[in-house]
Amino acid sequence: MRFSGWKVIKEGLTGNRGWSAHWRDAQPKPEYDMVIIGGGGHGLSTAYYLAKNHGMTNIAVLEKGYLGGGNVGRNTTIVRANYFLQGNSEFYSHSLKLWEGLEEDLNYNVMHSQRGLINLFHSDGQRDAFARRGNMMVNQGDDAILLDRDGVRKHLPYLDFEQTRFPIYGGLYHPRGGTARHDAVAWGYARGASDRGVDLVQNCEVTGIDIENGVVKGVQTTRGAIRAKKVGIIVAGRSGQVAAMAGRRLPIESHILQAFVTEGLKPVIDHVISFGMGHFYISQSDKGGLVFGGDLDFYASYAQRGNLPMKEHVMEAGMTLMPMIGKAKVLRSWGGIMDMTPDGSPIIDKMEGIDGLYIDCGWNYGGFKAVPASGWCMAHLMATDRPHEVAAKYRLDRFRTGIGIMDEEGTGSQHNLH
Amino acid sequence: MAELLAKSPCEGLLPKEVDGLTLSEAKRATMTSLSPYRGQEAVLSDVLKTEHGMALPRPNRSAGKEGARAVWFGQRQVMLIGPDPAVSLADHAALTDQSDAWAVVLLEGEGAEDVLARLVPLDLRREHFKKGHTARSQLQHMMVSITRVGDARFQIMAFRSMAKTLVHELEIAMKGVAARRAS
Amino acid sequence: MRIAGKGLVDRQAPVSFRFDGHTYQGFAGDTLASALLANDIRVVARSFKYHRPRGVMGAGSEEANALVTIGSGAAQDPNVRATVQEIYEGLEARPQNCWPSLTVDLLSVNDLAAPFLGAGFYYKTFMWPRAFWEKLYEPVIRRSAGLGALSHQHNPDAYEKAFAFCDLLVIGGGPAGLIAALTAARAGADVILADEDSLFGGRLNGDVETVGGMPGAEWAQSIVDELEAMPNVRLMRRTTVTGAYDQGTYGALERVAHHLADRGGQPLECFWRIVARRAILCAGAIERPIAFRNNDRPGIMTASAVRTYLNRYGVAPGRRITLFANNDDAHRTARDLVDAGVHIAAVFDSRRDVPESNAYPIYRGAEVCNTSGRRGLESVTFRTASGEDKVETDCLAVSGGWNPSLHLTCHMNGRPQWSEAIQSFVPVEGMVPGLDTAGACRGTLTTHGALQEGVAAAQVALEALGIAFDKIDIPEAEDAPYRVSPLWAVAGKGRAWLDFQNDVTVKDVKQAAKENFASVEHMKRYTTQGMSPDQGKNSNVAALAVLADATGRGIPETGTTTFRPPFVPVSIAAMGAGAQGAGFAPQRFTTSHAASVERGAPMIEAGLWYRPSYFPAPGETTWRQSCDREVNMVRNAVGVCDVSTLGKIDIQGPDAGAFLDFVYTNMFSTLKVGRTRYGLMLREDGTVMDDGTTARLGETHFVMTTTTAAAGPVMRHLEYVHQCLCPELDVSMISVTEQWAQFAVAGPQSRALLNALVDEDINDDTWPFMGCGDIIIQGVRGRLFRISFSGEHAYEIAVPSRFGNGLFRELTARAEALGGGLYGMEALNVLRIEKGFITHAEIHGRVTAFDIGMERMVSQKKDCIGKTMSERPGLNGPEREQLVGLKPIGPVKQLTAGAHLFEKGAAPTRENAQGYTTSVGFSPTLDGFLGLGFLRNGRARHGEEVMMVDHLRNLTTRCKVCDPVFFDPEGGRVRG
Amino acid sequence: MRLTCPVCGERDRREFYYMGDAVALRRPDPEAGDAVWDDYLHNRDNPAGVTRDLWQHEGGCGAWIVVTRNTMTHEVLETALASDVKGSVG
Repeated sequence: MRFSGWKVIKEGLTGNRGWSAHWRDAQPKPEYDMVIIGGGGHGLSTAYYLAKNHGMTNIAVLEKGYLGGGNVGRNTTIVRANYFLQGNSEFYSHSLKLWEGLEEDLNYNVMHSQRGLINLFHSDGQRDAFARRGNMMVNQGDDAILLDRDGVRKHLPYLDFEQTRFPIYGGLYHPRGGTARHDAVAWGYARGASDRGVDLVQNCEVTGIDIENGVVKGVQTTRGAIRAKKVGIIVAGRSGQVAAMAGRRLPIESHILQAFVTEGLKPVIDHVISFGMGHFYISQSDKGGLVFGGDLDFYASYAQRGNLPMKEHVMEAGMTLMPMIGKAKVLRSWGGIMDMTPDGSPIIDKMEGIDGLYIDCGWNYGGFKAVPASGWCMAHLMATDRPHEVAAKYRLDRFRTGIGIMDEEGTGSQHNLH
Repeated sequence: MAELLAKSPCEGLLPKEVDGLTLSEAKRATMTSLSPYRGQEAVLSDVLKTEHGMALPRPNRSAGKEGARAVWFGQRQVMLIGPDPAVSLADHAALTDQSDAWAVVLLEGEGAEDVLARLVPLDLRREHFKKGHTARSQLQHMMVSITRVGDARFQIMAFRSMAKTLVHELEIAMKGVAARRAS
Repeated sequence: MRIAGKGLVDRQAPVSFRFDGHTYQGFAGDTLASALLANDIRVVARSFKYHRPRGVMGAGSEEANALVTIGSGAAQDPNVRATVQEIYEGLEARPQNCWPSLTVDLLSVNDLAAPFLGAGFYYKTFMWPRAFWEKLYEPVIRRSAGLGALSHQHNPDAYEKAFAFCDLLVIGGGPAGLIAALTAARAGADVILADEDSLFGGRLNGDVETVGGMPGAEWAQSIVDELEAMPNVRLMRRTTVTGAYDQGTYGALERVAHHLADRGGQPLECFWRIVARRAILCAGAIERPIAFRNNDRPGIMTASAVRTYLNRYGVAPGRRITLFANNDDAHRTARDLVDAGVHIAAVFDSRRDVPESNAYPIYRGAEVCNTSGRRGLESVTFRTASGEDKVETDCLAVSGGWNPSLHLTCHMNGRPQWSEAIQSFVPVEGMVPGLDTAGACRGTLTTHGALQEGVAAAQVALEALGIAFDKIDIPEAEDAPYRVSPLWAVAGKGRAWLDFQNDVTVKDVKQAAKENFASVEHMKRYTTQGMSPDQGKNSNVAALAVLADATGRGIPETGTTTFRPPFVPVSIAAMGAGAQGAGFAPQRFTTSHAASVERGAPMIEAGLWYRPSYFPAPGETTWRQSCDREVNMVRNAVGVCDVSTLGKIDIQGPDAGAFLDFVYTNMFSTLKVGRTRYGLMLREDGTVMDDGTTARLGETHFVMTTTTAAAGPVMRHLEYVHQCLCPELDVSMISVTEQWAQFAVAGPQSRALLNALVDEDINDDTWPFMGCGDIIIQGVRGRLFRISFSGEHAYEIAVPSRFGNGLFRELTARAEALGGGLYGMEALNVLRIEKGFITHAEIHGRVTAFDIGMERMVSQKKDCIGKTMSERPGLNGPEREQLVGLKPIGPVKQLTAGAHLFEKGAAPTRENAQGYTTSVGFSPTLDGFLGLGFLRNGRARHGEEVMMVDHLRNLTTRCKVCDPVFFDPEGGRVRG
Repeated sequence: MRLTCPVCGERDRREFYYMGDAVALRRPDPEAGDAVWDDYLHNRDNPAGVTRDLWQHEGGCGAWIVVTRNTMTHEVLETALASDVKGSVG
């Protein structure tokens, strides 16, 4: 069924009786060409692009819970392409381009809103670092504008320019940055994949990966064994456990990242804004809630919930930067599980030594905006056995060799510092 | 030749008095950090006893009294406050002069615990944190040493460079407590 | 309408307040909701999506409809529940989400368009043309969405945070909570009892039933009196426990002064972090509505709310009241109203087996299936076996049963279980360690049961705490069975609301199920049910039941509902209290701060520190003029600069040398006493962590210097290496950053300056380059280091911090007398760039010793932190970007930091990027811009021309690659 | 969240710095080879369950602590001074 304004009007006039399921709930078949473990944003987009770009439709996405129930459904919805290291720059640039055509491609309104992102800086040193970043963005063909203090004031007059602890020197403005409606991204890809013949299997947990003589044969699940020639592990938050089924340890530590949303408010924040002196970033959803987040809770955890010190820190940062949000009331907070890698950059690679096994993981904070390109590149890798050119640097062995480490934060091999 | 003028960490900031709660700067004293060498704790304690009248305090405790106090200050660290350290201490511990490193303030009065409860994540209830008890902790975002030196009297130490913030935070909390009492 | 003789409000204390531009009267003890109802105000708000008129629905913090804005100006407070806001003299409340007014809201046109605005409609449209999303569709959606508005001004109010500790935290002060607190308090436990209401007692204040022979409210007051007199009890009124966290930590929001006309210096709110060894949740239960067509009209309220308004506030919310219920409990509302002389037009009960009454007509097996009334309820249509009929009424009290307020038990991922008996979810034991439940929140819906469980839970807690207790008598109380028969949604056409706030109807849930949003999480996300300010407190269970029905499953198989903190919305200002303005982080001031400010120096942040940027001299109008002068001063005479912010760490012990050998790449055990050496420190991954000089003051005594930024991390790192990797070493570390005020005295005249200041003769023999030691400065014992960050003959002189101010002023005067003076961060930066010295602009966490040309400093004679990993192939070799110097050679003379480097003639694209600039400055010494940067294989490319491109600042500069040491490469000046 | 510092007793999480898996205590020999070092510095068991990790009571006594903890429930099972643990594993 094609969605459109006309369709909405027609259905509205006829009692909304004509709408049908957005995707098909499939029963698992005993064999597929490929199995994707994980029905989150990345798994669904991988399935979608396998079908769309590579014509592969005899594939299944196995999800232990419900589709889109992981980090794609619990994040602060920011979409941007503002990286500065080779490897990341081209990848996120590609992703942003896919975002820009996503609604038409999926025929699903994911409410991608290019409202502009402003990263604030608070010292000359930070300005120089952001200049380097912005220049790389332009090198890559993306957009970046360096704002001075007055430039920031024009966009964000409500910030505290006088009393705040770390005065605002300026900001790096990325007009094409913005937000999207996170759940809709998962649903749109699910619908697109399902329409192209992909089996989406919910409530199907993978319990084992069958490997014989270094070759993948399929997976064991709570709904029986499924044979497959190729298996993709795309389970951010649980990557370590699933990789362990194949006998592998990953360069990943799992951490909680909390996010917050307030009650609905009339429009007050029109951009995505990030603070440079303590992790704090904020935007306002179309429903009116202020959506914001901060840093990790910093201890390894799978609990999907955080503790008070980080909540307080995030709100303290908000109060020093933009004290006008003081009377906004936090309605809900939640925690996502982040795959934290030693350099803060992700992994899209074959699992060395096991034919037919692929992994897409280690998205740190950056997973949501990567959903389109991650699926695009993982699909390319699984279909062709060659890395896609914009993801060629996301190798698993880079930590061992030291070649192509992409440490944007410059904090080194401590997983939780990225 | 003129002598260099000395300035105390809280000069111009203290004292403060809010509704019976007082905040004042402690009298300047020599402060020496003692870090016992491996296996020297017992001997160091004896020397400290002989030379300065108090044994080495256990973790989270202070020893001595106003004018000559040894305050446990962290892992294998004790701060001797008051006397110039006896030379013989140096045979058993690394000695480091810290006389100028800390702003030392005294918070006193009924409700002092309530003031600190606004700033410090410690259980300072009187029956849990008694006279002579000490703790390393945080006051807002500052690392501090807090010692109960009297029934309603606390010694609070923070980095010298943070004296202004320390006083400011304590003053706000004192006013907050006073306002609650008045209502 | 007020009812004479009823209620706990103080009729002797009238209070006037304003709502929607009109002045009204209420009484002390009223909430805004009760006072509005007393004044017969029915419409108080507009709904979120359809802008339907809405009235007060409940009487608690879960209120879904009556949200208003309090106050005006910067302090305006949106989305305040009228049911929680106590009135005070001069209170100003305004309706929100309506334009131009509450009664005439143009956006109520949305209500007519409802067929097109069903669940998820926006996912299916607004996609074409693409550019219209940001320009047209989204702004329109945003403007019509949202509820109240922020003021757009800085928060003007004071907020506070605090910590509290106790043996037992009792959450909720109804019958269960009061008696639990009493039991524990009498046993001597330290007890905190928190309740979100201004009055303890919970439902007892809204009911007429007696406890121990007294009216419930009186009994509650008697317990409060006893508790208040006990030193081991802290009663926290107006305090909502908002979250349960690990190891017995609870968050709680105290609304300190929202009810006061004059706050008297008190904060508006205080956010508490309560640490409790045990806790008991006694949060009661929330009555749920029933979904039926047009069940959202003003005048339709929960049955318990109607009872509360009557019994607690002496207000009848209508003159002709009807009741619709599926349980016995709700019939008490009709009984109380009749007793108070209010007319009951009819009682509808969906069951057949219903309590009798002679006072009003009861319809058994009846369902309300529609309502009418433009701005408030005028009549209801009901359906019985004999057909439909209509009754005129201005208030319909509805009860679909009770949902236990078990939210806190779910805050640690716990899932509640379904109870057939009460047709709702009840908590599972142990979902939050140390937290027990008692009373209605665990599904026990009688006062007697609540009291019994309160005592039992307290006793469990006391046993766990090891506190002995005496038997406590449980007072007699109401113990009528709670009989309920499920009724979630009345069948029929039209819209029946589940989530009132978000305008989610039964149809929406069914529609979602049809579109395959059949898991409860999908349904919620698709319809937005449960995401409104009440967090689904009024709608979750019913929506789940409707979904179960739509998908042909039972409720327990369909899923459970979960809750995340906070239990009630918490203002950002409360949880972020103290941080507004400068409070976000401590400020660190050097001892020379006042003197620098007196000189007019702009102070800039360096981490938490403040340092002078430059010292403007008379006649100078730009920072560059000052900077150039200061650089020249150091090169030609003498400059003074406060360097106290650099980290200084005292390292002592027999193994101090061995320890330093392990943390630095180069050797320190071989350093002579009285000498200083530059050291390079790596992280274990082989990248550079920090650099600095370390002086050996004695055989077993070193002082390490770190950069300002790395002082904390390096201290932590040293402790890590010692405690975790080599605890066998006898060494100890302590920061002495604060102990010493340290000043650089740099320039050809530096020795002359110092010789005039100190008694000792400073010459190349007594103080050779990199020499160090104690020195007496005007009677003060200090330290002198002959080290240089400017490339000039220079010293750093340190005194105990109390003398810092004095010495700084002394040095300033003496430097000025010698034709020199103070220099700030700008000049310091130029001086070090001229010499190619690195800072964290260069060692930014991604560079190796190889990259900065210091690989030879990694001693091959020993192991050290980072050595092994620094030898990885990817961290060495021609592919690496290496530190170089850059000089402009074309017509464009300017350099900028953060620009990228390209081969001559190459297009400035990512693929062609070969490096970047890190630090630049104008060198008055060499009369031109100098830059430091990293260039691929840069050391092999000295002399090559490259192009520096700064897209952001629209600058392209031809540069020559050179050695990073621009000035005095032989280093003659520093030794001279 | 609260942790028991072996020196100071139970304290709020905000006083502690977190580093990562306590595997850090078992630093390999410099000649152990790149696979061993890669494992030491990068690869993690990352259990969804009981784990041992390294914290520092930075806002307190400064001690580094090995905490045995459950990553699913945040239950703290045991804490010990890192120097003692290191001493016992050599």
